[in-house]
Amino acid sequence: MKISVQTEHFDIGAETNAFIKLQNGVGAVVTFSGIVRELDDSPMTFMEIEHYPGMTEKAIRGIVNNAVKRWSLGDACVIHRYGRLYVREPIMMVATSAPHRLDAFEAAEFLMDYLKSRAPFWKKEVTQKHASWVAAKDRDEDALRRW
Amino acid sequence: MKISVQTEHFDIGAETNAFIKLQNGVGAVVTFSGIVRELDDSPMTFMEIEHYPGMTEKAIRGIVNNAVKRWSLGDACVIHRYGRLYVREPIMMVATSAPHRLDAFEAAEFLMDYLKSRAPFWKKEVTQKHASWVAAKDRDEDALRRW
Amino acid sequence: MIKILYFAWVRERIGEASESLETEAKTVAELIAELRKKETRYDMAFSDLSALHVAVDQNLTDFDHPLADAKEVAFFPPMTGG
Amino acid sequence: MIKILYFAWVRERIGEASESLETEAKTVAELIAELRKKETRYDMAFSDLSALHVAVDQNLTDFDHPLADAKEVAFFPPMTGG
Repeated sequence: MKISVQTEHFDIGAETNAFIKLQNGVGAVVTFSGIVRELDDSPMTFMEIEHYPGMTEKAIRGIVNNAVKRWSLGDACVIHRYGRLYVREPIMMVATSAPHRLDAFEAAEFLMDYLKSRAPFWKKEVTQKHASWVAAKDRDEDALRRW
Repeated sequence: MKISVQTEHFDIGAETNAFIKLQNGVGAVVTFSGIVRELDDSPMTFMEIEHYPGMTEKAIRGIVNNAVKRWSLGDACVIHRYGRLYVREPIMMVATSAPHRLDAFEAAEFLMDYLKSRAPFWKKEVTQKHASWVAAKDRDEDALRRW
Repeated sequence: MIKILYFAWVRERIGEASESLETEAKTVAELIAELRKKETRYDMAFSDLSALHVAVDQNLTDFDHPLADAKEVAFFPPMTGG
Repeated sequence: MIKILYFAWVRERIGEASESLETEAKTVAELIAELRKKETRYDMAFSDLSALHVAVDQNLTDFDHPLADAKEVAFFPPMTGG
């Protein structure tokens, strides 16, 4: 169960392969990757992600433990970066493995929904003109209700 | 929109990275990988996958087109092998990209549900003692109803 | 002349992957009835239609599908891809 | 002595990331009332509690949470990870 909160860039494909290599007896692997995307209106200079050292890993571990309790999983992995990130760089990824695909899919969605709204990360988008904190979306809070 | 039906082994991580590299303006990438797993009862010698050349790519293309119509996707990719596969080898993968995670997740699940029951592939598990065709599961047919 | 394809255990029970047939059958169901009369191996392969799928010209369809202009008919068990 | 942490725009409005405070506050709400009296920047940062979350000793909780034995209280906007 790898959990990493880091500033360093990571290679999504390499992490996916490393995760799969550890698995045994699972038929299904799901990954989700979040990537810094261009803003709709003005070019983004960079994204700054702040987090709460100490609480962050604890919160993620709690979320992963809940997923493991609820679904029949082989393993789960969460990598989340903080600091300064540029367009097209990976922000974070989750990976889940399970004997059956529905468990792997649902657990990955659950992890994402909770990481989004319950792990202490805050994103700021910095353009040449503005710097603004990303607002939490109602639909992200709503997404938690399905679990 | 990459669709590949092939006998050759493929590298899940490398395909994931190649897929992501093609994307622009998407924040969310979901992958699903199916891997040959050990049988519960007796050691599997290999899995043999048969398909319907000609129809297979056409069927997959139809499924992917339906996903693209229904969700707001950046791109989608399907790789599916046939022939003789050994334990821990990748059988297939799908990848989806989208501006928002829910689209990427739902489209990937939709692709999997349809590939499972509507693309002309048949799996046979060969052990030292037996060779048996994998039976379709009711729950796989049921899974189509949610879409 | 119509081409008939068999896959997975249907292919194994019938003992061949494909054959070409001159037929007057107007629907898939009529074609199946014709095949079942040919030989026991066909009769057995088609004994439980609920376990079979059919594609006409590479499109999944059902057993009452007409065969007018059809070039290729395929029979196979439920698919197990993914 | 309690350690208070601020994140994201709460940190920016208050102008510091953390501070230590001697307080008699029995709940998070009482602590907020005390802070708001200190200076305008606090008063403004805490003006809309519906836009804020609180963690006591690194666990998310609500504003009526007691502070007995609490070592660390953190205030921040809704999280936007993932």
